[in-house]
This record gives sequence, structure tokens and C-alpha cells, in this order.
Amino acid sequence: MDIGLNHYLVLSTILFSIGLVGVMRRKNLLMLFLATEILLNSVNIAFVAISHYYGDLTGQMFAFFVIAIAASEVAVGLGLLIVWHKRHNNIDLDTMSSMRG
Amino acid sequence: MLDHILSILIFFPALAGIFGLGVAKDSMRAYGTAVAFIEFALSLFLWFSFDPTVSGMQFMEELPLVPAFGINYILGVDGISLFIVVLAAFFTFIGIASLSDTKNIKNLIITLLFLQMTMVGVFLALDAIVFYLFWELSLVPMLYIIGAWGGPKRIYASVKFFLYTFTGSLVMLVGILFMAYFYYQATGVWSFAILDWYRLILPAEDLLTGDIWHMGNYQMWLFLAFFMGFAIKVPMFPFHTWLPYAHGQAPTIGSVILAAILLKMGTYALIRFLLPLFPDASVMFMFPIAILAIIMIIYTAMVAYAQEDVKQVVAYSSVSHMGVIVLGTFALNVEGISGSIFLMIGHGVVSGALFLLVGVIYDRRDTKMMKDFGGLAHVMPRYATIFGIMMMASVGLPLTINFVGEFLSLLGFYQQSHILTIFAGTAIIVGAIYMLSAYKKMFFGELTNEKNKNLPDLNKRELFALVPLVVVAIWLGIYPKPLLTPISNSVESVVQLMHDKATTDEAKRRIPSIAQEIIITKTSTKEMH
Amino acid sequence: MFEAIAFYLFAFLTIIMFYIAVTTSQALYALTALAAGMIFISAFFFILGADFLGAVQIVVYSGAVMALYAFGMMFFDTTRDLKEKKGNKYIVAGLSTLAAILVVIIFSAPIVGDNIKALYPVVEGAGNTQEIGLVLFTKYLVPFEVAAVMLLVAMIAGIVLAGKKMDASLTLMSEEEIQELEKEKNKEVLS
Amino acid sequence: MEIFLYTALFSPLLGSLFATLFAAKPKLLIAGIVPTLLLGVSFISSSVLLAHILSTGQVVHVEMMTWMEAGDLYIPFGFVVDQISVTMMMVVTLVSTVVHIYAIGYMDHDKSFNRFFAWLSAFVFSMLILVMSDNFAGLFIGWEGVGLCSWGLIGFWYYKESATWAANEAFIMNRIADLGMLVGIFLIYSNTGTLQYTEAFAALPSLDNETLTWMGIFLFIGAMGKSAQFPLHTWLADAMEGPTPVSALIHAATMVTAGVYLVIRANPLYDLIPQVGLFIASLGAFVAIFAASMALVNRDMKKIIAYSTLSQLGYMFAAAGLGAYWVALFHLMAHAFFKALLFLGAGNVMHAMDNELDPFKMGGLKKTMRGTFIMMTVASIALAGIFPLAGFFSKDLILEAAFVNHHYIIYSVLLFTAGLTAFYSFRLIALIFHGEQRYKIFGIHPHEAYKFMLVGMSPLLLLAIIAGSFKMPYYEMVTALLPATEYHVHSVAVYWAMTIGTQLLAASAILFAYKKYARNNIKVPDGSSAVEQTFVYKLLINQYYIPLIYEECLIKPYRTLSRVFWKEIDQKIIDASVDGIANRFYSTGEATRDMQSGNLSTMLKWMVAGLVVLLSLAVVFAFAASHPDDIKLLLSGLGVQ
Amino acid sequence: MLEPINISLESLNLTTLSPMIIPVIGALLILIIDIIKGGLDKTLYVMITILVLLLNIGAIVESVGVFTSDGTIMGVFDLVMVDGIAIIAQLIIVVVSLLFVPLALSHKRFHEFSYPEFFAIFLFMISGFEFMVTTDNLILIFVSLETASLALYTLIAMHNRDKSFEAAVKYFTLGALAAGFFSFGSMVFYALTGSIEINQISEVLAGNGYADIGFVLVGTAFLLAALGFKLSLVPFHAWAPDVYEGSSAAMAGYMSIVPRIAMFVVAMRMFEFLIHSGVVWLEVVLYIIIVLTMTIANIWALVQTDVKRMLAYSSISHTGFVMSAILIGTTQSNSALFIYWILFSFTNLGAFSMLWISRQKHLHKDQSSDHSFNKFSGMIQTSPTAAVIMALFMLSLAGLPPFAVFWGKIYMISSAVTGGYTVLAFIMALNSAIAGYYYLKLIVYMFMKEPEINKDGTAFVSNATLPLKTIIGFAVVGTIFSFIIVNPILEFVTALVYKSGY
Repeated sequence: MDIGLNHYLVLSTILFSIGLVGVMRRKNLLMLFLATEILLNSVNIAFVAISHYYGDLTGQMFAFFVIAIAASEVAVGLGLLIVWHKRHNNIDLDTMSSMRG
Repeated sequence: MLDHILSILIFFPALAGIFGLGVAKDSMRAYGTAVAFIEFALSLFLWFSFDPTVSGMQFMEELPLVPAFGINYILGVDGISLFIVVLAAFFTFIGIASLSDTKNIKNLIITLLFLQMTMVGVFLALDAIVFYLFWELSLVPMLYIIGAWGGPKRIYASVKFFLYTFTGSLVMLVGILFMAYFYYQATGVWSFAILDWYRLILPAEDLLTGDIWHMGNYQMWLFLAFFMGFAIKVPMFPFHTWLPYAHGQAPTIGSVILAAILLKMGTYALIRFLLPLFPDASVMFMFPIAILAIIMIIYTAMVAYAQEDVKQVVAYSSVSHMGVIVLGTFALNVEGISGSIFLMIGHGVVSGALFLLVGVIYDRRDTKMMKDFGGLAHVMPRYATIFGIMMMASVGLPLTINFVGEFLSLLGFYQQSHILTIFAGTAIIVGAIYMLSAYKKMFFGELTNEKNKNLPDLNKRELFALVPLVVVAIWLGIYPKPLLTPISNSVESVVQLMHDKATTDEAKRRIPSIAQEIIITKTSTKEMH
Repeated sequence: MFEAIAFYLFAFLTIIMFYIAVTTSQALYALTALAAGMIFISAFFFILGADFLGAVQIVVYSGAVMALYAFGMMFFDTTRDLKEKKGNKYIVAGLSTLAAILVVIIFSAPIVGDNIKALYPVVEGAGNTQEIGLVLFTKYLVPFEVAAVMLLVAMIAGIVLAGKKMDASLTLMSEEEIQELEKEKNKEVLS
Repeated sequence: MEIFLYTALFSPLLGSLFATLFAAKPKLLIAGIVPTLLLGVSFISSSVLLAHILSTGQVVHVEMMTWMEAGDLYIPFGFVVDQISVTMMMVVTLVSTVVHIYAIGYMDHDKSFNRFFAWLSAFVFSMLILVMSDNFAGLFIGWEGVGLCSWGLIGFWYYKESATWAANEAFIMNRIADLGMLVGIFLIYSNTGTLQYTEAFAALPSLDNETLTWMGIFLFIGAMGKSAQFPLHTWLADAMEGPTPVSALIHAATMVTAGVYLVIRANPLYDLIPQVGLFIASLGAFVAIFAASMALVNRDMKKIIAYSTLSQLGYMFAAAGLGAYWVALFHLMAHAFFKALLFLGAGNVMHAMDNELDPFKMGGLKKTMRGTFIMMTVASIALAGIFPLAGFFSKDLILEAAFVNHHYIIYSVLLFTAGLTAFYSFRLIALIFHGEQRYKIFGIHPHEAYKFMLVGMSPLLLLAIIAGSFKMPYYEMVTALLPATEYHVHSVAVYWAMTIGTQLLAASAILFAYKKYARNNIKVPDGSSAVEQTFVYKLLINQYYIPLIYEECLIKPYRTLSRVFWKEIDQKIIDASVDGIANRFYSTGEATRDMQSGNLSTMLKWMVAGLVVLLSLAVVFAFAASHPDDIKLLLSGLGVQ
Repeated sequence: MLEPINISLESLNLTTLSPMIIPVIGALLILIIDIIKGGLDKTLYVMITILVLLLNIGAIVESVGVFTSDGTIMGVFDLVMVDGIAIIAQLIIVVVSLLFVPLALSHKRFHEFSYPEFFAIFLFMISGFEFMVTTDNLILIFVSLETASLALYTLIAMHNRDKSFEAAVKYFTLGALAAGFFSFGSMVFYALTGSIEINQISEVLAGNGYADIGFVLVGTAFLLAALGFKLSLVPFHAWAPDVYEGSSAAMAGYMSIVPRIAMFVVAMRMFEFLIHSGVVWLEVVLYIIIVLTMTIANIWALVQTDVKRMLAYSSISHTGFVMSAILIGTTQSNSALFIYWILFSFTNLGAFSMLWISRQKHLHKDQSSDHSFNKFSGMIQTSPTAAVIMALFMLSLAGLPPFAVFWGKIYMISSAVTGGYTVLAFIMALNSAIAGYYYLKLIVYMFMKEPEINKDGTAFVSNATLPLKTIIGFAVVGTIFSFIIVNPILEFVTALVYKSGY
């Protein structure tokens, strides 16, 4: 029972889907951001796996940059949340619908 | 001066419009009149310098615009366009000179001058894109005129006018681009020059079956695409419904220009584009279009009869007359096409005058409903007389301008179909019905309405506008030759071109050969790298 | 065999953790589950021989990102139960399941990896970190620098947005109010 | 000679323009006199031309200028004075001069005196163009021109609803016929390539019979309208709303005969198509008796005369249709004289009776209006065809022509009509001039017309009496152009029997009329008498219900249909569908804009949904790409090619 | 053991980096100045930014020269790829930025422009966009895309009012999801080909004849979703109107142009080879997406009550229109894309600038939003020049000749015609007709109605200063006299695009 690349890819996909579930069902913005982290992480698994099976380092590079991006996003995202929280004292996305139509 | 007279004709009014911004409000009408007069004089000068024996283009100008894409600023005038240009200049002059005081008169006059630029441009452009440019641009001033100075439903009317024609012309634009593509395929060079396109023969018949009604008949598709744009402008039945609103809501000057010039763009384009570019398709669609034209003639005349608003009567009568023009155009012979061009002039003069006349009474009474009038002949005999003359010109009485055009158009089409011409000929009956009954309702009978008892007759300003029109309407009815000769000269070359280009036997048979040599002025086109 | 067991174990754990992270109504649980999931993921990295990334994963995610989130959580006071109005669950479940199934269908077919040539082959005998370093500072130097810029941007953004600068909105103030504000500021500086 | 041609043609125009200058001004005597004088000039010029033709037999032909020229079409303003047109010119200028003189008196008190002369002279000008043109297009100009002037003159009293209605009716009905005429012209052009009489006629024999038949029919349709033949006849009676001089000039002497003129002018055409000729003759005969029957019971003086005009036009068409063109033209001329006289006399009566038209309300006027009485009686005798007055010669010829050509039905119809004509003419005379003075009940004080009006009428009186004597010189002249068929009954006995029989019939009809209506105890009919209850009477007094039928079956449906077209089709279908398409876009926007709810969660769901759709498409395509054969099988199973 | 590697500096072609590095240096300069002495006026930063951008243009012009003589240049380990479309895109990015920056000098003070960080982040963002277009490496694209995006979120939020925070948060969250999509898509292609450089991907795929078409399609689907988000193609467009409404008008105008052109270039690199390889799925899907984007955005634009929001939808529709270039995939269509966007940017930036100069801080009581339609009613009577200019932009956006967008439009439709997409050409034309309505709506308000809210008309130019007016004047000249510049642009763009092999 060898673990092939496909195993990792399927796992990555499942995790990605879990991330999508989180993204879609979370109403608390902080929790929503957590879900986006899952998305990126799941892809990382696949990258590293491919890298491993192809014997190529590029995938790891990609994963590395994805981590960097995830970290930056957290910074900016939290910054935005703080500003919003200061004004409205909540971070519920249902309150954000002053613009519509 | 002669080398660039066409450009001067086009851009002088616009330039004057810009300078008009600096003119004080009170003097604006005088300024506008002066500018329009100069423009009119220039157009007369053009007529004077025009060589009526030449059938091709004259005073050609060419300037590269987007040479890489084959778009060039090409102008030229021939017998087909000359008189419409003169008419446009004439009517702008008359229109501005007879303008009654309204709000924002400065804006109105500047808009009119811009409108004039676009109108003249449409008729002089010999490059499809430049043509399209002016064609579309003409919508804007008209939109503003209707929308800002119109009646209570003006916004609806103006937006409808704009969007309807805009939609149609976008379809036409695709057709134009297609045509250019075919030209590119055939020659390897992009060109939008109409005269270049004239030399392009598109096959109509299916190579295997010899059938012309097949999906691969590009002439047919292109014809339809162009026709869509033109038909809405003309307006052909059933695309005519914007017109009554536009006329009904537009201020007098707007209706006058709309009826006299703007509608002619459509029929002019039929002759300039459709016929020479797609002779086989023209023959294919001759009868369907003729039937539409006949429906247009009879149906709209009946609708006109049912109207309660005198301006709507004139508006619908315009549609009806445009039907005759279209019919004459699709006669595809010299008599018919010359007649339709002449009728364009005639209808321009007559319907323009009728709208001016309706404007006169609207100025006085703020109503256009016929039930509010009756017996006006008692108090306004001069008005009644001029209205009567114009009405008779409108119903096509011989020795008035419209008769010449109608006669020739019908005569031309008679050679294609006898039965249809008889139906189309009912124009002279149904036309008389609505016109006479409208005239009767307005002018005859006892003067019952108290408000009408003290209406002043035409004043000097109005007479100044109307009398020239009466003179023209009768003069050209009696002596149409100065116009008819150059027109038919140019039309002959168009017909001959169509005959030469026709690929199907049916088309060769339907389009007569003039048996005279024609020269299409060739334009140089830059190579695409 | 060991690899298989490890894969399935960690796969199971990761899925469970992430599932908890996206479904629980306790913010703290969610955060903890996420952190755990991250660490389990780093396990995959180690399995796959990407030691450097594994380490980075633990350091950056469990160390930095999670700390930030924890801080945020405290700031926003979301430690108590999350009250989330739920939308249509079926849409959420349906869409994500569908997405998963669709991709899985495709992925269940083996990839034809015939003519794949590794651009930067894993060199035998060198440590993963060294290899990474080599590639990162040659081929991926530019992205690395850009990432640096990105982090700088993120930093400035964080400072600007979360700091005091956004407290008083000049956008909403009229000119007079702004001038008054400036005067006060100057006073503060002077005093 | 050309100068006389131009003078004859354009002096009425000059007169008209002169009067137009004062059209909107109060009455100005000079505005009446100048046109009259100019008409006199025109008359004199015409006479000179007549003399020229009589003496030399040469046709005067001028081409003034080009009118239309496009492609192969060439239409000049060309005028020709030949034997036919000079006859017409004489009739037109003479009658119109008389009418002008008469009108100066008749329109004396009308505030639109000046305008009247403008219109009237314009009419003469148009009529001259009609008869003098050398081509069909020119004819059509005149044709429409007289129509216009007729419109203007019928509706002269524009404040009267009935007058304006009648004017429009006349114009529109004429236009219907004009369409036929126009089509005829097109036919001629498209087959012969020209519209000049001489060239077109020269080309006719080479054409096939069907084409010629259609040409004949369409041209005749034109003639039917102008000459008010059935079924386009209703306008003529209504046209009597115009001033009486107008009725005399336009609706009796000149314009209505234009149709006859056309048939005569186109005789080379109709000679080739005898079947159409027969139709024309039959229709003429029918109209003759049809109109006469309506005149029998009518109670409107002018309408009675109008019906008699109609009836006489029927005679003319009968003659023309049978190929007796010169006879038709001769009757046209004679008829113009006595009918104009009759109308003008009626005008005098009207003036005297304060515009009362019902002869039953008159009676005994011969005492106060002696001159008028004589003139009208003479005119009526001429109309009835009593020897030796003008009507006898012309009408008798028509009967002979019918008889000789063995068209006995037409002959007997026309003969019977001659009797009717005599009867209704003298019914009118008797009711107006004889018997009690019934008008007194209505408080009217009749007076004779101005002297100069009577003097002015006298040329007509004279001609009504002696016109018959021109027969031979006239025959000599016109047969230069028209087929010179002499109509002689082969047996002298039959000839005399016919002539005397006809005379007797007419005379007895006159006597009967006198007996019945010259009594003293005539009552103004009030619908109570037994005669008035009969079906025939009702049928006749209602003009065979034809106007009613037109109203119900044509005018009202047209009006309704127009309204339906406007309100239902134009607005509710065509426009509504255009707006509907536009509104469709707008309402789609309105209805779906909630999809853009502004909620972040929804947006995220949209994105994921978009991805899922893309993925499902990807799976389907990938499947299709990897199993092309299975797909084909599946599709063919579903019946897809 | 690892071999030491020798790399010569010349082979790196470091000059290829110069256009991207200049703004980074500029940004750092600004930050340093701020540290040394705070509280300096915004004009300083504006001018520094302008100078930096001018230098940047110089650097790009330099690379134009190099490109025209030597063709595509690869630099820095073949990571940076300076080809024709990159150069054109860079030019558009920088020039539009240059036009945008002076808009900061508005009459009223707004929060973001008062802070030097704004300009620093702005320059970083430009650098990010430039990197994005100058490479075909998915990593660099991803990283630079995120750099630019994060910067953009911050810039939006810095406008500092509730709506802008809301906009930034929405944009950010959706952007995070899109980032997920992008990485997943890249992963699939990497799994498929072992490479993350687009030209290699295409080579590998062509080499095995698209054997794994399913994988290709999945990867394309994810990338399409990611790119579609940034381009705001339906159904990934939902953020666009809200974000435009939330940010300042100037920023909205900027956003409607620059991020999209960068993304167009990426899309062109990514999808063009797939289309040419006969991936029917992508053609079909792109066709559907393009038609939906044009039509739905148009339909929703019809019902808007706020001009800025309407313009947001209109820019979505324009994007759909331009996206068809990538579907058609001929040299002409790809050139048309750039020409259209260049001409569109003049007009669109002009239109948003007009909104910007009429920005009020306090709404009138009948006014529902910053730029509600009724605010503009009767504008011709109170400030005629502004009304005429605004109308000019609207007409240009509607594609009326001879204004700027028209030329792009005909070239684009013509490319559809020559590319064999006749039906698409008609759909494009008809969509222009629908679009006519909402552009007209503003004209109707301005020209045909009586003044409602701004009776004195001061609000229309309340935020105007000379620099703003200059920018608008520039846009006006560009819009009206576009017919003069079309030909050079056309020749330039076509040559570059053709030489880049698109």
C-alpha cells in the first residue's frame, strides 16, 4: 500500500474543501480568516508532495512563498478587523451590508 | 478654398458654435443666424461650383486618420449628396432665423450648430467610419434638443430616440467592420473607403447549388446588418415608433431638423451604401422591402388620420412619405432612385415647413390638439394659405415639389412591379385623406373657441421663414431640372455600377444597364504592415 | 509501510482538526484545532523530506500566525460563544462537497508524469535546507525580495490601520475641524 | 400663333395672381374685373387660334421648357392647340368669361369676393393646361389642378361644415380616380417609353391587346372620377355646396367633362380596344338613366341640375365609348352652353330666394324674374333636346350612333332617359316659375338679378339656341383628328321615325311635367303623401342609398380601422414590444439586483458556486474528451445526429 | 554535496528589474523622509511620487528600445521576462498612476493623502503590478499579486470611513479566497507538468498532447476563478461595486484600470496558449463568462441610483468586453485589448475624476449617497463646463465616435469579426446599446432636469484644484482628440504585441 502522489492530492483537496466550508459558513470575520488559512495550507501539502515525488524543489519554493503570503495576509486582515472593531465593536460580517444593489 | 470647401462646410458651424460661447445671450440669435447664413451661402457656393455634368465625386479631400486600420478622412460630394447638404444648410438657417424666444437660447443655438456639423458630415463623408462617426454624433445634439426643450414627456422621447437609433447603428457598425474585413480578405489592405468598397464584388450565389437564399450569402447578411441601422433611422415600419414621440415632444426647431434632414440620413445611406455595395441582395430584398414600404405608406397614413394632435399628423405623414422614398430607392433604376432623392429634398422642404407651421400655432396657443382649433382661416388667413399650400405640396399635387419625387419614385418602381405600385400609389389617396381632414379640423368651420378669436396672423419673422419655403416648394415643382439633372447623372453611375457588380441573372435583369461608362474615383490606401 | 500509516494517521488528524476549526462554535477550540492542524501538516512536510518547510511551518504558523490570531481573539473578545446566524447549510455543504467530489474525480486518475524534468532536482546528499537556500537565493531571489516588500507593506498596513492614525477620520471632518485638530496637536508638541 | 397660345394660357393665371394679391383684403371690385378682362383676353386669343386652325388646319405646338428629366424619362411643358383642344379652349374660355362676369354680380356681397376670383381664374388656368397639354403628364397637372381649385371652390364658404365636407369628399374621390390615371400613365410610359401624345399613340398599335386594355381601363378610371361616373359619382351632387357660378363653370360646363375629353383625346387607344369602349358606353348609358332617375324626385334645385349634368355626361361617355368621339365632343360643347346657362339662372333664383333651394317653396317666379325665366326655359328646352335648339342636334346624334352601331339596349336606355330628362327639367321649371307664389309664406321678396349679369349670360343663351348650326363646320374641323364616322341611319324612314319619335317623347314628357307641377295647389312635401311612402321614391330620394353605403361601409370602417391601427397596433403592439424589450432589461435588473445583497457571505458563496460550475463543466468536458465514442453512442441513442 | 555555482552578473540582465525597483526605492525614500521629519505636507510626497514615476517611465522607455532591437529579454535567472505586452502593460500602469497621483491634491483634505505611508504603499503597489506583468513564473505572479493586493486593500481602508472599511474587508476576504484558488490552480499545473513557468507548462502540455485534459481543466478552472475575481468577471464580480463605492472616487477610477490591465496580461499569458491548443472547454467557458459579464453588469448598471456604483458596473461590463480579446486570441484582438484599455483609461479616469472634484463631505438631506444621480440634475445650468465634460466622458464610455473608447470598440469588434466570432461581435454591439442607456441617464439628469439638490452648483467643483483640473483637462483632450493618437498607439501596440508572439 504505497502512498502515491494522488493520495496527497486527494487529501489536499479534502482539506481545501473543508476550508471552503469554513469560508462559506463563518460569519465571524476572525473565524473566516482562519478558514482561509486552511485553504492555503492544504495547497501547501500538495505542493510539497509533488515536489517530493518529482524530486523537484520548485514546489517547496511555492509552499514557502505561500506561507509568507499567508502571514502577510494575517497582518493586513487583522489590521482591518481592528479598525472595524474600533468603530463598530463587532466583527460580524452580517453587519457589513451598507452597500448593496 | 475649393480644395477644402467640404471640410469648411463641415467644421465651420462647429467652430462657430465654440466661438458662440463668447457671445452675449441677447445677441445669440443674430449670431446664430449669421453663422447659419454664411454656411448656407457656402453651400450655395458649393452648388455653384459643382459641375453637374460629372457623375462621380467632386471636391474630394483625403487625410489619413488611422491609416494602419484603413480609416481615412475622405470627403466628396456628388449629385446625390449635394442637394441634401444645401437643404441642411438652408433649414438650419431658416430654423435659427425663425427661432422664437425660449429659455437657454444660447445653448440651443450652439447645439444646433453642432448638429449642423454632424448632418453635413454624414452626407459628405466617403469613409464608412467617418460616416458612422457623424451618424452617431448627430444623435447627441438632437437628444439634447428634444430632451431639454421638449414637451412634458421629453425625456422619454429623447432617450427612446437615442437608444433606438443607437442600437440600430451598432448593428450597422458590425456590418461595416465585416465589410472592411471582406475587403481586407480580398485585397490584403484594410480600407473603410466607400469608393474602395464599391469595387468589391461579393458573391451571392451558392457555388454548388446556385441558390441565393443560403446561409453563406454574405451579401445578404451584410445587407441586413446595414439595413437594420438605416431602417431605424428612416424609420421603416415597424421600427418607426420612436418618431412620433420624438416629433411630438421635440420643440419646433427640433422637429423641423429631424424631419427635414435627420431622417434623410437613412434613405441617403440606403443609396450610398446598400444599393451599390450589395446589388444582388438589394434585388433579393427588393420585394420584402417594397412590401414593408407599402405597409408603411398605407398604415401610417391611416394612423395619421386617427391622430388628435396636429403635430402627430405631420409626424406620421413623414413616415408615410418616407415609405415612398424607400420604394423609389428600391426601384433600382434611374427614375426611381432619382425620384427618391428628389423626394428627400421635397419631403424635407415640405415637412420642415409643416412643422414650422405647427410651431407657429403652438407658440400662440400652447396646444397642438386639433379639437382646440377650428375656423382658424377666419383669423389667420395668411397662415391658412401657407398651410394650405404646404398641405397640398405634402399630398403631392403636381407643380409642387413632392409630386416630382413621388411621380418618379412610383414610375420607377412600376417597372419592377405593377401591382405593388398600385398599392403604393394609394399614398396619394390616403395622404389626401388625413391631410385634408386635419386641415378641415383646424381651419374650417366656425370659430368656436374663445381663445382663438384674437390670434394674430403670421408675423414678419415667421413669414421670413415660411415664404422662402413656399417659393422653393413651388419653384422646384415647376422647374426641378437644376436638381434633377445632377441627381440623375450621379444616379446613373450608381445604377450602372450595380448592374456591373451584380452576379446573379435576376439582378442583372432587374437593374438596367445605362450603357455609359462610369468612373469610380479611386482612392489610395495605405498598406497595412 | 511506516509512511502509509503515518500518512493516514496524520491525514485523519488534520481533517478532524480542520473540521473542528471550521465548525466549532467556540473560538478558542477553533484556534487550537487550527494550530494543531498546522502542526500535523508540518508532519507531512517532514515525511516528504521537506525539513526546512516543516520547520518554517511550525515557526510561522504555530508561532507567528497563531499568536496573532490569539491576540486578535482576545482583542475582539471572541472567546465566548460565537453567535453566528447560519445561512442555508445545504448550500454550503452542497457546494463544498461538490467541489471536493469533482476534483477528487479528476485526481483519482493517475497523473501522466512522463516527460517531467525536474528543474531544480533534489540533490542527493545535501540537506534540504541547503538546497532550498541555493534555489531561493538564485532562481527565486526576486520573488524573495518581492515577498520582503510584501511583508513590509503588510507591516506598514498593520501599523497604519491598527494604530492611532486612523482614529480621527479627516475624511469625515470639515476643514474647520481639521484645523482645530491640528492646533491641538501643535499644542501637544509644544507643551 | 405661339404668342396667342401663351396669352390664352397664361392670362387666367395672371388674373388669378392679381386677385390673390388682395385675397385676404375686403372686397375690391377691381379684383373681380381684372381677372374677368384677362379671361376675355384669353377668350379672344382662343378665338384667334380657332380661326387659325379653321383657316389653315395647322396645329400649333410649343414646348415651353423641360419639366422632368431623369434616366430615359423626358417630360416637357409642351402645349398643343389642335382641333380638339381648340374646341375645348373655346368652351372653357367662353363659359368662364361669362361666369366671371356673372360672378361679379353674384358674389357682390360676399366678403371673400377677391379670393373667389383668385380661385376661379386659377381653375380656368388649370383647365386650360389640362386641355392644351401635349402629353399625359401635363394633362395630369391640369387634372390635379382643377381638382385643387374645385376643392377650394366647393369649400369656398369654409365656415359651412357641409361645404368643407363636400370639398374634401370631392378631392379625395377624385384622388382615387387619379390613382387609376397615374397607373395608366405609368403603363403608357413603361410600354412606350414616352408620355407625349403623338409618340405614345404612334407606338400603341405594336402593343399587345392585354396591355392596351389595361391602359384603357386605368385611364378611364381616371376619367370616371373627374366626370363623376358611377360609382364615384356622389361627390358631384354634394359639390353643389359651392357658390353657383362654380357649379356652372366647374361642375357643369368644364371640369366634369375632362373625363370625356380624356377619352376623346385618347381615341387612338380606345379605337384599338372596342371591348373597353363598349364598357364605357354601357356605363355611360347606365349613368345617364341612373342619374336621371335620381333627378326625378330630388328637391334641391342645384342637385337636380347636377344630376342632369351627370346624366348628360353619361350620354357623352356612351358616344365616346361607341367610337363617336366627335359626337361626344359636340355634345360636350353644346351641353356646356346650356347647362352653364341653366346653372347661372338657378343662381339668380337662389339669390332671389335668399338661398332657398327647394323648388317646392318657390313657384310663380316668372312674374318677378322674367329674364331668368326665359333663359332657364330655353336652357331646359335645349337640355330636353327639342328642335332646333343645341341639345337636339347633339343628343340626337348620340342616339343615332347607338342605333347605327346596333347597340339597341344602349339606344333604348338613352332614349328613355331623354324622356326622363325632359320631364325633370320641366318639373323644375314648372315648380320654380309657374303656379302659386308659395315663397310668400316664407316672407321672401324676390328680385331680378343685376342687368349686367343677365347681359353677361346672353352669349350662353344665344349659343344654347344656335349651337346646333355649327355642326357641319365643326365636323369638318375635328375630323382632321378624330375618326370621321358619319352616323346615318340607312333608311330615311327609320331616321325620321326616330327623330320625330324622340321629339314626341320629349314633348309629352314636358307636357306631363307641366300638367303635374304647374298647378296651383302644389304643396310643400312633408313626407306625408302616399308617393313619398313608396319604396321607389325613398330609393330615389336617398340616392339609392349609395352615400349611406359609402358612409357605413367605407368611411366609418376606415375611421375605425385607423383608430385601431393607432391605438391598438401602433401603441399596444409595435411600440409596446419595443418598450417591452427595453423594459425587460430594466426589470431584469430590478428583479435580480438583490443577488448583489452586499453580504460578504453571499459573495463568497457566489464565488465558490462559480468555481463549482466551472469544475462541473470541466468534468463533463474531460469525460467527453476521454470517452468520445461513448458520447457519440449516447447522443445517437437520444436521437441527436 | 552541492556544487558551487558561478553566475556572471551580465547574464542576469539586472537592468530588466529597473522599472520595478525604481518605485520600491521611491517608497523607501518616502518612508525615510517621514522618519527623519514627520508632518510634512502631502504636496511633497505627491511630487516625489510623480518624479519617481517619471523615472519609472524613463526606465520603461529604455526597455522599449531594447525590446524593439533584441526582442524578449529574460532576466535574473529567467524569472523576469520583458516582452512587448509586459512593456505596454507597465506603461499603462505607470502612466495611469502618474495621472492618479495629482488627484491627491484635492481642495478638501482626505484622510489617506495626509499620510506619507499612503504614497509609500502606493509605490509598492505599482512595483507589485509591474512585477506581475513582467514574468511568467506563477510564484512571482502570485507574490507580486499579493503585494499589490495587500497594498490596495490598505489604500482603500485608509480613506477612513465606514464604507471604505467595509469595502476593504470585503475585498480582502474575497481576495484571500481568490488567493486560495490561485495557489490551488498553480498546484494542479505544477502537478501536471512539474513546472510553474507558463511557457514550460505549455511546452510540456503540448509535448504530451494534453493527455491529462481533466487535470488541465481543473487547473484552468481554479486559475480562471482567481483571475476572474481580480478582473471582476461574473460570477466573481460581487466585490467590485461595493469596493468602488466604498473607496474614494479617485481610487475607484484607478482601480478600474490598473489592477485589471495587470491581470489581463496574466490572463493573456495563461489562457492564450490553452485557447490556441484547442481547449474547447476554455473557449466555451470564456465565451459564456464574457457574455454574462457584459450583459449582467450592464443590466445591473441600469438600475443603479449612484453614479459611482453605476460606473463600477460599467467598468465590469467593459472588462467583459475586453476579455473577449483573450477568447479570440489573434494578434489583432490582443492589440485591441491594449488599445481599448489605453483609450478607456483616459475616459474612465476622467469620469471618476469628475466625481472626485464633486466630492462632498456632508451629504444633502435628499441625497442618498456621495454621487447619487439626483445630485447631478440640472448641472448644465449651474456649472455648464463641468456638465459638458462629464457628458463627454459618458458619451465616450458609451462608445460614441469620435471619442476615445469608440476606437477601441471598433478595433475590438473588428477583431471579433476577423477572428470568426460573428455572434460575439453582435452581442458586443448590442451590449453597447444597453450600456447607452445608463450613460444616457446621467446625461439626462445633467442636461434635461431642473436642479434639485445643488441649486447653486457649488458642490460640483467643491473639491477642485488646479492639479485636478489639469488631470481632467488632460483626460478631455485625450478623449476628444483620440483620433489623432489612435494611429500611433495602434502601430506601437501592434508591433509590440506581434513581436511578443501573441
